[in-house]
Order: sequence, then C-alpha cells, then structure tokens
Amino acid sequence: MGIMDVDLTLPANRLIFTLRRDMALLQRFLGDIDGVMEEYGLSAAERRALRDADIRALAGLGVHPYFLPQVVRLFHSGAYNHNDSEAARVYASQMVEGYADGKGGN
Amino acid sequence: MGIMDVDLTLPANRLIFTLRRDMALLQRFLGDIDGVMEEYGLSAAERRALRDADIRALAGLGVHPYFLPQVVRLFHSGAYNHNDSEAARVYASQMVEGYADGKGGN
Amino acid sequence: MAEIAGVIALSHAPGLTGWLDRASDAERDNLLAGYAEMGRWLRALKPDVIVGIANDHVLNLPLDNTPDFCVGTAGLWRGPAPWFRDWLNVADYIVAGHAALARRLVRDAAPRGLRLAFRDDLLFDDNWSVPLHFLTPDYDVPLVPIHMNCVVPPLPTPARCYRAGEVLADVLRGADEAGRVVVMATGGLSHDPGGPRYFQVDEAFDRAFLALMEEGDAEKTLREATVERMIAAGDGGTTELLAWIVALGAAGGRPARIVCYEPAQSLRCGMGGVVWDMGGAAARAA
Amino acid sequence: MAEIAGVIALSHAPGLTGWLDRASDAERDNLLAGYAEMGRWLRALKPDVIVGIANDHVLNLPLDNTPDFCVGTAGLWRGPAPWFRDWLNVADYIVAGHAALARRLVRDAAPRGLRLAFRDDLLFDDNWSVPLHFLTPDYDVPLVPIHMNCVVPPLPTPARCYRAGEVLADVLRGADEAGRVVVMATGGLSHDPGGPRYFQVDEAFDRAFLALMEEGDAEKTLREATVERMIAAGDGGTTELLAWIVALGAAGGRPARIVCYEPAQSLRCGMGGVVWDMGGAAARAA
Ligand SMILES: [Fe+3]
Ligand SMILES: [Fe+3]
Repeated sequence: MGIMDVDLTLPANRLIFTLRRDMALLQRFLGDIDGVMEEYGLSAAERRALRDADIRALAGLGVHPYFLPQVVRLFHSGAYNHNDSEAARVYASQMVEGYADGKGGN
Repeated sequence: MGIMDVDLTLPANRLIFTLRRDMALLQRFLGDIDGVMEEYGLSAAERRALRDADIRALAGLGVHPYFLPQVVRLFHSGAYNHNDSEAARVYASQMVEGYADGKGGN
Repeated sequence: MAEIAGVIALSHAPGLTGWLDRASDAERDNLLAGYAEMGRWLRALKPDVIVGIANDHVLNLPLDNTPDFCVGTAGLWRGPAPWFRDWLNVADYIVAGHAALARRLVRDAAPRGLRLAFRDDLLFDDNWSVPLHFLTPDYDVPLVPIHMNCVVPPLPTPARCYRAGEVLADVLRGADEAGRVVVMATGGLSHDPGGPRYFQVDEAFDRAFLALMEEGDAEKTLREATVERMIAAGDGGTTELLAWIVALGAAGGRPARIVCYEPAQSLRCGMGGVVWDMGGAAARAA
Repeated sequence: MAEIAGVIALSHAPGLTGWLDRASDAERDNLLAGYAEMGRWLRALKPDVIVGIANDHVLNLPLDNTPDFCVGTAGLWRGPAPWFRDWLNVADYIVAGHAALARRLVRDAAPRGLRLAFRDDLLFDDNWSVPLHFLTPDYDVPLVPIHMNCVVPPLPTPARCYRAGEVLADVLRGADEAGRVVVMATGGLSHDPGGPRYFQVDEAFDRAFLALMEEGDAEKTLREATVERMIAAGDGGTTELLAWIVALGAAGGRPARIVCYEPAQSLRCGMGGVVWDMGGAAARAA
C-alpha cells in the first residue's frame, strides 16, 4: 500500500481532507464522529476503521498514506511529535512491522 | 483574439462562468447588474463592457470567446437562435467585419 | 471483463435541435438520415453503457482549476441545464449514470498515467443533449459522461488525447462493471463560436479531418490534425475534435466509417459523424 | 524585465521546528548552521519576491480535481493553518503575496503549455512555515506560493517538472512585475509519512540525489531521479523532490552547491538544502 494505491473517490478521503482545513467541522467531528461520517457518506468499513483510528484498515481501504499519521493526530495530540511521542508510538504499533515486539520506532 | 488569449484570472470570466450555472445568480444579475459585478470584483472596464454587452470590448479584456455569444443571450433571447435571430444579428454587428455594412451574417 | 462494442464520434451543435428548420432541405435530410443511421447502429450494439467524451464548454470545469478530463460519477443525470433549455429546444430528460464504473475509471486510469477528475454534479448542455436526442431518444442506455477541456489553454495535445483513449479502452476492457460499452465522442467539426467566423464553416478542413478518420493511420492523424490547424479552421470550437482523437485512441487507431457530413453554415458548424466497428462478438452477432 | 537572482531547494520537514531538541547534537548543529547559511545566501540576493514551489500535502488541492501546479494569487498570506499550529510549533506569521505577478504567471505559462491553477485561499503548513522561519524570519520578502502535486497519482513526471521550471523561469524573466526573484523549492529528501518506513531515512538515495544536483547534468538527472526510485526511497514523501526538479529546470540545469545534509532519522526525513548561484548582476554585486 502506498500513494499509488489511493482510492481518490473514497468518501473517507474527502472527509479527512476537509477535517484538516475546516476547524468547525473538526470540532463537530470530535463531538459527533458517527454523525459527520454519515454526512460524508462513509461506508460501514470506513466508519469502523476511522472510529477506531485503525490506520492499517484505512490504508487497506484506499485512504491516502499522507493522511494516516494525521488521523492518529485527530485522536492524540500533534504537538511535540517526536519519535517517542504517544502519536508516533500509536502509529508505529500499527504500521511498523516488529514494533509491537519492541523492535520498531527509535 | 481567440481561445489562446483568454485571461483566466479575469473576474468577468468567473462571473460569466457562474451566471450560466446558477439561475438564482442570473436572476439577481438581471435585476441588479452593477451590484453583482461589484460582488465579483470586476474592474471598471469590465463592468462597462458587460453592462453594455460590448462583446468586442469583453474579448479585448480577455473574456473567453465561448462566453461571447452567451453574453448576447443574457440580454436577448437564446431561443430559436438561427443566423437571422436578433441575438445572432447583435453578435454579428459587433464581431463580424463588414456585417454592419450589410455584407455579414447569412 | 467488458467489451468495447463500438466507438462513435459525432457533432453536437445546438442548431440540430434548436433551428434545424432554418437549414436547407439537403442539409436537413442528410443530417436527419445520418443521425438516424448512427442511432440504429448504436442500438443494434445493445450497449450496457455509453462512455461519452465531449467538450465541457466551460460550463462545469472551473477556469481556476481546469482538468483535462473529468468523469461524472452520479447514478442519475438530468438534462439539459436550465440556462440551455430555450436554446436547445429539447425536452427535459433523465438518463442513468454508472457510479461504480465511473469510480473504476478514476482508480484504474491513474496508475496508467491518466488523471481523471471526477464529480457527480455535471451540468449537461448540447454536448449530451443533442446526440442523445437522436441516438437514444428513450434515454435507456446509462451514460458515464467524461467532460474534457477542449477550449481553455493550455489544451491537452492530440497525442495526449489519443493516449487517453487507449488508456480508457484498456481500463474498460478490464472493468467487471462495464459489460458491453460504446465509447461516444461528441463535438466538432469546424466552428468558431465567439470568433469572427461564427457564421462560417471550413469544409476543406472538415473533409480532410474526416479522411484521416477514414484512413485509420493514427500517426498521420496526430501529425496532421494539430491544435494549430483546428484553431485555424475555427478558433472557438474546432478543437472539440480532440474528443474524436480520444475516440480514435479508444478504437485502437483503426479506420472509421463516415456516416454523414454537411458543411452546415445554417447551423454554424460542420456537422457529421463517423463510427468504428470493433469487430467483436457484437459485430459478429449483428 | 526581471532577473532570477538565485534558486534554492531545501527540506521542510516539521521536526525542524517541532522537535529539533530530539535530534542528535551533530544533526542539530549541522542543520541549524546550514539553514542559517541558506538564509544569509538568500537575503544577500536582496530578492523582491520569492517564487516558491512545494508539495501541497493534500491540504488544498482537492482529490477530485488535483492540478499539477496551483499558484497563490493573494496579496497577503497567513500561516500556519490552525490544524498545523501545535505540530509545527512556529509563531503565527503574515507574509505579503504578489497578486499581479501570480496572475502574470498563469497567463503567460498557458501559451507555453504549462497550466497553472490558481486560488487566493491556500492554507500553509510545513511547506512554507518551516523554510520561512529560518530563511526570512522577519517575513519581509513577498512570496508567490506554487503548490504542486507530489503525492496524488498520477504524478507529474520529472521531465514535466523540469520543463515547468524552464517555463516559470522564462515567464519570470519577461515579467515587468517581478524585479529580483529567488525561486525556492521545498520538500524532501527521503521520507515515508504514512508508510512502514516512517521512522527511516534512505541516506544512500539522498546522497545520490544530491550528487545529481551538484553535477548539473539535467538529462542524467531525469534519467536517474525517477518517480519509481523516489518511491522506493520512501513512498509517501520522497516525491516531494519533484519540486527540486522544477528548481533545477528554473536554474537552467546548472550545477547546484550542496549547503548541508543530515540523514535525520530523529526528524523522520533526510534533511538538507542546495543553492544555485545564477551568476547574474546580483552575484556580481555581492
Ligand atoms: Fe460544442
Ligand atoms: Fe513535506
């Protein structure tokens, strides 16, 4: 999975694109994830993956890779985003092979 | 003047583009030409040319050629638009050399 | 897997529905007979879907971000757009789209180097309203419309358009959703809306272009049917023939059959159409 | 008539402002020294305007109609966009734009075959916020931002990017509005945001790419710095180097000087920068 495997037509891509631009939508999303996902026409699989911040599943559905670390930052702070930050570790635990065994990250 | 001479950034182009898509805007424009032109940021030269349906001047400013017959249709009926229709004759009188002398059109 | 049952390219100028009674008897009879023949040809192929390609007429594709090609992803289309109703003089119509196939086109064209913008709110003008009126008057064949940029500089080159046709055909052949497909290009031939030759047609150019379609020599076509020549034959509209180049690419560059042509000054456009018989299962059964 | 006083390309990864204290001493010292040197180089050229080119990071250019290049036409820009504030850790800033020059770029690039989309509401993230923080900390040089598509398939090819740089330089040289211009590409080097190698850097690739910049052989660069190789060096971000290829084209393919490089795993990105001295009046006076 990589940038060449993106499904540009996926509703989740349009939603995540817009969340980073429109802070009012972002606030609404954080307060009512299901309502906003419904509004943007996400499929059941997309909704489940985004609600759970299951970025590996989102990648499999065709979400743009660039969005994946940003989805983590939707649910964890994006500040001071170094390699041992909570957001980076959540990312690594899902996306970096071997990380869960204590070998990944740095 | 032709399609290669268009100024895509000209406010008049954005207005004319939108007038053909948005019938509410079109109604508003026909009732308040100056107000809508102001809203779309047209320059004084653009406003004068569009208010007067001076399509030759609009062409000189960089309005898209395809819009020119449609600007005529903003002010004259577009129905039954044959070569001797009023709209076609208004177009010809401005754009076809020699037409004003009774030689143009067909 | 799908089959490209046929490819067609034909003019869409609004005079054909809007003021055909102002044409000469010969123009009218020849064009009505030709468009009727193209309709019979198309319906005999029993297409499951028409993938259309035509100039957008600066109606939907914004001037501040004009894509070369934009696919309509709606499941249902309504035409014509209100602004064009009196001009076109066609009854309002509804035609099915094909969202799954449209999305497939976007996805599978990208890795082949062809970007297709997409949206579900395209407005239709003469580009589809005129051809559908004659070819599928019952509006009973789903349409995936591809609006292309033929008139906002810089234009896609003929080589790029030919390649786009090849890519579309390749993607369609691999599309489970497609079934039997007719690729339909609309636009042209010579005309100059917005220019000083609005009331003229360049018959010599039109006949030379049609001869290229009939000859089926893609390289020669790309060498001779340049944007410069199209513009010389009528600045504002003749480059709609870029859609015919897409069709030629979709047809694999094979020779077309000319169905009709009229240098119809009365309609302010060189009018006509060509078809490519693709010689597949469809043709053999017919 | 205007002059291209200099061309520069440099990394913009957010760790440089967001968590530089987590880098090693050597990484931090080398990068801070290098970025300070690039700032001195740029300010010594006394540019009237910076024409910037960088990846849009799928922040402004919509996925349903992604242009290759989009010029910002606003007279004033504010950064960073709210969503990026905590991540980037830079103070809010305002920088002048140059609407007349931006509109000129759109108009004059089109007949040269280069489409530039345009808009006045671009949001800024690390693409400008990180480089400007170091290069023009007083935000006193107007910026015409060109956001490009480096990550939404299909990507513009390196050849197309090089040609875009040539066209931009050509247009800028003929632009009365421009004065003394620095062309600034930002992005790269190897990194993989969103991929399995998010925490890795491909130092061998980076050094080979920098060597190509230093060599100044455009044909060789286009042959070797392919999209495929960039993706192999880090899928999600390395293709930002397409902006460097635009810069190389704007510099007429001449050799660059490497200012600094660090394979900064701590910043999740190969970091560095190169400059092209253009040898014009500006250089002679300096
Ligand atoms: Fe047309
Ligand atoms: Fe970046």
